[in-house]
Amino acid sequence: MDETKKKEQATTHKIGIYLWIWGLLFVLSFFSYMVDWYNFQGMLRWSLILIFMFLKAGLIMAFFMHLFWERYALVNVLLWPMTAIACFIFLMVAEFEYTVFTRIFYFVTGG
Amino acid sequence: MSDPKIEGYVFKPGFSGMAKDTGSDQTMFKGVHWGKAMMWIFLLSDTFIFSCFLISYMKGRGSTLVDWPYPSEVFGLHVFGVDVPLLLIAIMTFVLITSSGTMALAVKYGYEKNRKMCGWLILATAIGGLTFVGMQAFEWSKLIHEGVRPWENPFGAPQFGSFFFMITGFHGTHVSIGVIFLFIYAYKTFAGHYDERKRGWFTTMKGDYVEIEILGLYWHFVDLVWVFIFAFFYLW
Amino acid sequence: MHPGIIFFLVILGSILFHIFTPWYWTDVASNWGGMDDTITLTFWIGGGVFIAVCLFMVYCVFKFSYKEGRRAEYKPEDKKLEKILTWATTIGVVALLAPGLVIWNNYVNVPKNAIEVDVMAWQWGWQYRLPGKDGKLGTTQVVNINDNNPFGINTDDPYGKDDVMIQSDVLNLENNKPVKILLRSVDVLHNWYVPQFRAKMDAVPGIVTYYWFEPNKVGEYEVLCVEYCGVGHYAMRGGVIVQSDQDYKNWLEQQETYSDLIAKQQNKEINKKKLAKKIN
Amino acid sequence: MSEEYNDNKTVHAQSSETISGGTSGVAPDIDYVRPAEIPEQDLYHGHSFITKWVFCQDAKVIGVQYFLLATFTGIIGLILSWLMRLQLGFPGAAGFMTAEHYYQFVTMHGMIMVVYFLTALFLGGFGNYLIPLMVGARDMVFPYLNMVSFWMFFIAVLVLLSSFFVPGGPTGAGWTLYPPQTILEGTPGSGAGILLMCLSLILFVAGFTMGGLNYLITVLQARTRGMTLMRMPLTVWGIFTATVLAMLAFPALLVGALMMSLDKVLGTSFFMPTILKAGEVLEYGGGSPILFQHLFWFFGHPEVYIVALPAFGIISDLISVHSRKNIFGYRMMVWAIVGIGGLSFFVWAHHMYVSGMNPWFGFFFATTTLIIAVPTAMKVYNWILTLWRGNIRMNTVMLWCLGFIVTFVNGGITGIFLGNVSVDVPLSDTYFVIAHFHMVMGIAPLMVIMGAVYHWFPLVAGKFLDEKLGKWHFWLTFLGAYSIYFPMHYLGFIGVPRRYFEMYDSPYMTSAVGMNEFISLAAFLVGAAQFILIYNIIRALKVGKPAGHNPWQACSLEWLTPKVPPEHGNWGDRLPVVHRWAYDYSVPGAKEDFITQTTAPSEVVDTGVEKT
Repeated sequence: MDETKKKEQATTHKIGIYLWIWGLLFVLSFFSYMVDWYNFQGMLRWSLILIFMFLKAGLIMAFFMHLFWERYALVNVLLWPMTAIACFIFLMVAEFEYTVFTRIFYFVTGG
Repeated sequence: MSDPKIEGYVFKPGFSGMAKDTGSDQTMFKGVHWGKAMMWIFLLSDTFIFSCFLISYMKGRGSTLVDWPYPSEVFGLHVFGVDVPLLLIAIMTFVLITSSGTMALAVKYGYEKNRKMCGWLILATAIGGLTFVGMQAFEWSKLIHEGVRPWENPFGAPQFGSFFFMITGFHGTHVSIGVIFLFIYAYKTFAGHYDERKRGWFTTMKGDYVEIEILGLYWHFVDLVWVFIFAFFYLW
Repeated sequence: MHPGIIFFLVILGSILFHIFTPWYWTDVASNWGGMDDTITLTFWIGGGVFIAVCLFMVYCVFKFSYKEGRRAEYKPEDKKLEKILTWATTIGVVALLAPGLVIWNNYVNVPKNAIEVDVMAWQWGWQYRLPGKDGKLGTTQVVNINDNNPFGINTDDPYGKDDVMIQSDVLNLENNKPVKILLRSVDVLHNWYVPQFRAKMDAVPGIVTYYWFEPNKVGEYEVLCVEYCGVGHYAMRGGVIVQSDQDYKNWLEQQETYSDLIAKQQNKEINKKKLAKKIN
Repeated sequence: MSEEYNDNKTVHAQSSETISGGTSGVAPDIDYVRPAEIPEQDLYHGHSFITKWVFCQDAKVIGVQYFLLATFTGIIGLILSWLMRLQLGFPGAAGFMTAEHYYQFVTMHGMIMVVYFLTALFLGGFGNYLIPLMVGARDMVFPYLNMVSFWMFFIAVLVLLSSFFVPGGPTGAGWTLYPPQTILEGTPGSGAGILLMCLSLILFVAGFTMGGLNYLITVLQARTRGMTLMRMPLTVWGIFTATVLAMLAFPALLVGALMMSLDKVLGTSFFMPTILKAGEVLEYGGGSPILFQHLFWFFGHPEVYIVALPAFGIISDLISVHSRKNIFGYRMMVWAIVGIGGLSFFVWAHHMYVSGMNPWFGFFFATTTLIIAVPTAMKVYNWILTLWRGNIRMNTVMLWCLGFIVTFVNGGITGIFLGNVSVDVPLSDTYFVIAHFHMVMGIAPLMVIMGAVYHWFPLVAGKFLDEKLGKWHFWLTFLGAYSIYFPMHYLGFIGVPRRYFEMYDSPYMTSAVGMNEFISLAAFLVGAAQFILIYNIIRALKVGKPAGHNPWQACSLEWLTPKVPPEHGNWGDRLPVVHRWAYDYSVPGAKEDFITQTTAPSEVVDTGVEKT
C-alpha cells in the first residue's frame, strides 16, 4: 500500500472544504433548532425536520466520511441495504396506524 | 479518498468503474485498506442496529394511546429566569458537530503526516466527546430527578422514558467507546507510532495514518446517529 | 443394489403414501373450501415439479454413472434452456399465487351481514360475547375486568349493556350465517382455531384481531389453541356448536346479558344489605 | 504471547513478470495476470500448545474449533429432540417429563439447532476453513479478531448451557421467544432462563460480527491474483452472501433481545400491553407484542437463508466435483444466491400471516415470498442439469448430494404452500410447518454438512473416511429422516397443532397415535446413526487410508496447497495465481478430466476450454 499512500498524501483535500462543511452543519443545526423555537406544527414541521436531517446526514457522510470521493463500488455496497430499512420503516408505519386504529375503535370509541 | 494508483489497473469513473472494480481480481474496493473496509461494513451493521431501535421507537410511539410528552418542554432548561426549549440538546449537538469537524481535520493532517497537528486535533475531539458524555449524564440525572424512569414518567406515555434511556444510552455507549479510543490514538499519534509504522496491539498490521481515518469514520458515524436521534427524539 | 433404485422407491413411496393416506384433512365445514382447492392446486403443480425433478435425477444417476475413461459433457452455460425454465417457473408461481391472493382478499374483507363475536382468551381458557338487540358490541378494557364485569365492558358504553355473555368455553353459532370473530386476549398470545373451519388468527393482547367464516354444517366442533401460550397450551380447548336457525334462537334467548348480570349483582347487594339490617 | 512475526514471506510482486502456476521460464502474454496490489500478510505463528491449538489465530484451526463446539451443542440438541419424541410417541414413558420440561426442551432444541449449530457450523466452521483456502489468501484478514470471535461463541454457548442449571431452568418460550408469554409466569424459565438466553444471543451476535467482518473483507479485499468474484467457487459465494445477511439481520435480533431483557428486568413496556394475570392487572401497558415478532422475523427470515445459502454453495461444488462436470449455469447460480439473499429482507412477515398484523401485509409478503421461489427453483434445475451427461461417481459424497436434492425439493415445495398466504391460514402452527422447516432447513442442510465432511475430511486430516460406514450412515440418515418428516406433513393436514405436550383425545388426533410412535422410532434411529460418523472419524484418524494431494481431482484452490493438510499460511512461499473458474472439468482435448484453477492458459491452448 506504499505507493497508494504517496498518492493520497498528494491529494488530501483542501482545508477550505472541511471548514465550509463544518460551517454548513452548524447552520443547518441552527435551522432545525429554529423549527422547534418557532414552534412550527404539522406537515411543515415534519418536512423541515426531515430536510435538515437528511442534509446534515448527507454532508457528514459525503465529506467528513469521504463517501463523495470514494469509488462507486463502496458507495453502492453501503447504500443499497438501506432499501431494506426503508421497507421496514414503511411497513411499520402502516402497522402502528393499524394498531392504534384497533385500539381506539375497540377499546375507546366503538360503534 | 481519491483514486489510488495501482500497477496494471486503469480506473474508470462512475458506474462503469463500479462494474470494472467488482469484476476485477484481488480487491473489490480498490485501494481501500482492510481496516477501513471492515469499519465501513461494521458501520453498515451498526446502522441496522440503530435503525431497528428507531423503528421500534416509531412503532412504540405511534401505537400508544397515552399522550406523548412534549419534548421541547421536557428537555427545556430554565436559564436566567427564562425557559429555553431544548437548550441543553442544542449545546450537545453543537459540541458533537464541533468534535466531528476537528476529527475530519485530524484525518486530513494525518494523511499529510503532520503529527503534532493531528495529535492535538484528536485530543480536541476526545475532549469534545467527553463533554458530550458529561452533558448527557447531566441530562439523565435531571430527568431522573424529575421522576422519569425507564418504566414510567410523570409527563405521559411510559414508553417515552423506556425509549429515551435505551436509545440515548446505546448512543452514549458508542460515544464513550469512541472517546476511549480517541485518547489511545492521540497517545499513539504523539508517540509517533504511525510515522514509525509500529505494530498495534492485538494485530499484525503495521501502524499507518489510515487508522486515524478508520477511527474518524466511527466518530462521524456517532455524530450521524445523533443527527437522527436529534430529529426524531427531540424535534418530533 | 444401485442407489438409484432406492431413490426411485422413495419417490414412488411418497406418491403412494399421498394417494392412500388415511391421514388427511377433515371435511371442510365452512365457506373456506377455496383454501382446500388452492392446496390441491399446489399439490398438483408442486408435486408435479417434485416428481419430475426427482425422477430426472434418478434417470441421470442410472444413465451417467461413472465409467472409466468417459468424459462428461463440457458446456458451461445454456442461456436458452435457462430462460425457458425461468419463464416456466414464473408462470407456475403466478398460477399458485393468484388464487391465493383472491382468497386472501375474501378473508380480510368481512361481509356486511356478519355477526360479530367477541372471543376473549386468557391462560388457559375462552369465553364469548355476542351483540344484543342493537347488533353492536360494547367497547372493552382489560382494566375493567372483575367478578362483576367478566368481559371488561366499558360501563359508559350504551352498546355494551345488552351484550350477551357466554361464560363457557362452548360457543353456539347459527348455520349458514357469516360470523366475524373478534379476538382479544388479556394476557398472552392465543389462537382460536377449529380445523374444520380452516380459518385462524392470533389473539394478541393490546389489540383486537379478526377473521370471518360462514359455518355450513350443523354439528359440534372442537376449538384448539394453536399459538403457544405457556405450559397449559396443549390443554386449552373449547367448543363450537353449529345449530339450525330455530335451535340457535332458542339457545340465544336463554343466555344472560350484561344488564341481567348488573341487575343480579344489584339484587345481591340489596339482599346483602337487607340481611345485614335484619341481623342488626 | 511472544511478539514474533514472520516477515520473510513479504514477497511483493514488483514487476509485471508473473508467476504462472508453477511453470518456469518467461510466461507468454496470454498468461499475464496483474501484479499484486497489496503486500503479503504478516502472520503470527503460534509456538506453544496454547497459541497453536487453543488461542490460535490460524483460520483453519479456528474453523475446526467452531466445527467441534457446534457439533457438541448439536448433539445436545439431538438428545433434546429424542426426549421430545419420546414424550410425543410414547406419552408418559419418561417419568420425569412434565409439560414444563417438554417446552424447555422444544425451545432449547430449536434455538441450539438454528443458531448455535447450523449457523456456527456453516459460517464459523466451513467459512473459516474454506474461505482463505478457496480465495487464495494466507489467512483471514484479521486473525486476532477471528480468534476472539470463536471465544465469544464459546462463552455464548456456556451461558446458554448454564441456563439448564439456574432456578426455573432454561426458557420454555419456544425458539421464537414471543412476548408477552416469554417473560410472564406460566411459561417455564421466565426468570433467569430467558435472561440468560437473551444474554447468550447478544454474545453470539457480538462474536459473530467479529467473525463475519473477517469473512467479508477476506472475500472482498484479500483474494489472490487472478481470482475475480466470478471465478470463486460457489461455496465461497454461499458463505459470503450468508455472512452479508447475518451482518444485516442479527442487529434486529440484538435489538429485540435487548428490549425484551429490559422489559423483564426494568419493567419497561416495549412489548407489553396491559395484562391481566390471575385477577391482577400487571404494571405494564401500551406496548406492542407484534413489534417483537417483526423484529424477530426481520432477523429470522434472513437467518433461514444464512443456513441455506452456504448449503446451496457447498452442494453445488460437491455435485460438480463428483459428476466430473462444471456446475451448470454458474452465473445464474451466483445471481440466484445474491438475489435470494437480497429478497430475503423483504419477506419476513410471511411467518406472521395469522399473527394479527395489519391484514393488508398479506398481499405484499405473499407476492415477495413467491418471487423467491423462482431463483430457488433455478438452483434446483441447475443442480440436476449438472448431473445430466456427467460422469457421476456414486460415492458417499454424491449420495449425500442426491439426498439433499430430494429433501430440499420436497421442503421447498411445501414452502410454497406456506408462503402463499391463504394456503398458510389452515396450515400455519400445525405439524405441517414443523415438517416443512425440518425438511428444508434441518435435514437438507444436514445432508450438505455430511457430504461436506466426507468431501473435505481428506483435506483437513489427510485421510479418507471409510466409504462403507459412510454409506450405512447415509442410508440410515436419509431414509430415517425422510420417514420422519414426510408423513409428518399429513399430521398437519388433519390439524394437529404444534407445541402440544400431549395430544389428548380429539378425534382427528387419536388417529395420529400410530404415526407418532412410528415417527419417534425413526427419530431414535436417525439420531443414533449420527454416531456412526463420530466412530468413522475417530477410526479414520487412526487407520484411515492416506489421501494425498487432491484426492478427488478437484479444480479449486483448497486442494492445491503445497502440503496436505495445509499448514499455517496455506501456500508456502508463493501465493497461487488463478487463471480460470473452479469448474473446468472434462474439458475436451485436455489430458486429465480436470484443469486446476492455477493452470496457465498457455498449457491448455489446444483444448476446448472456454474463457472464464
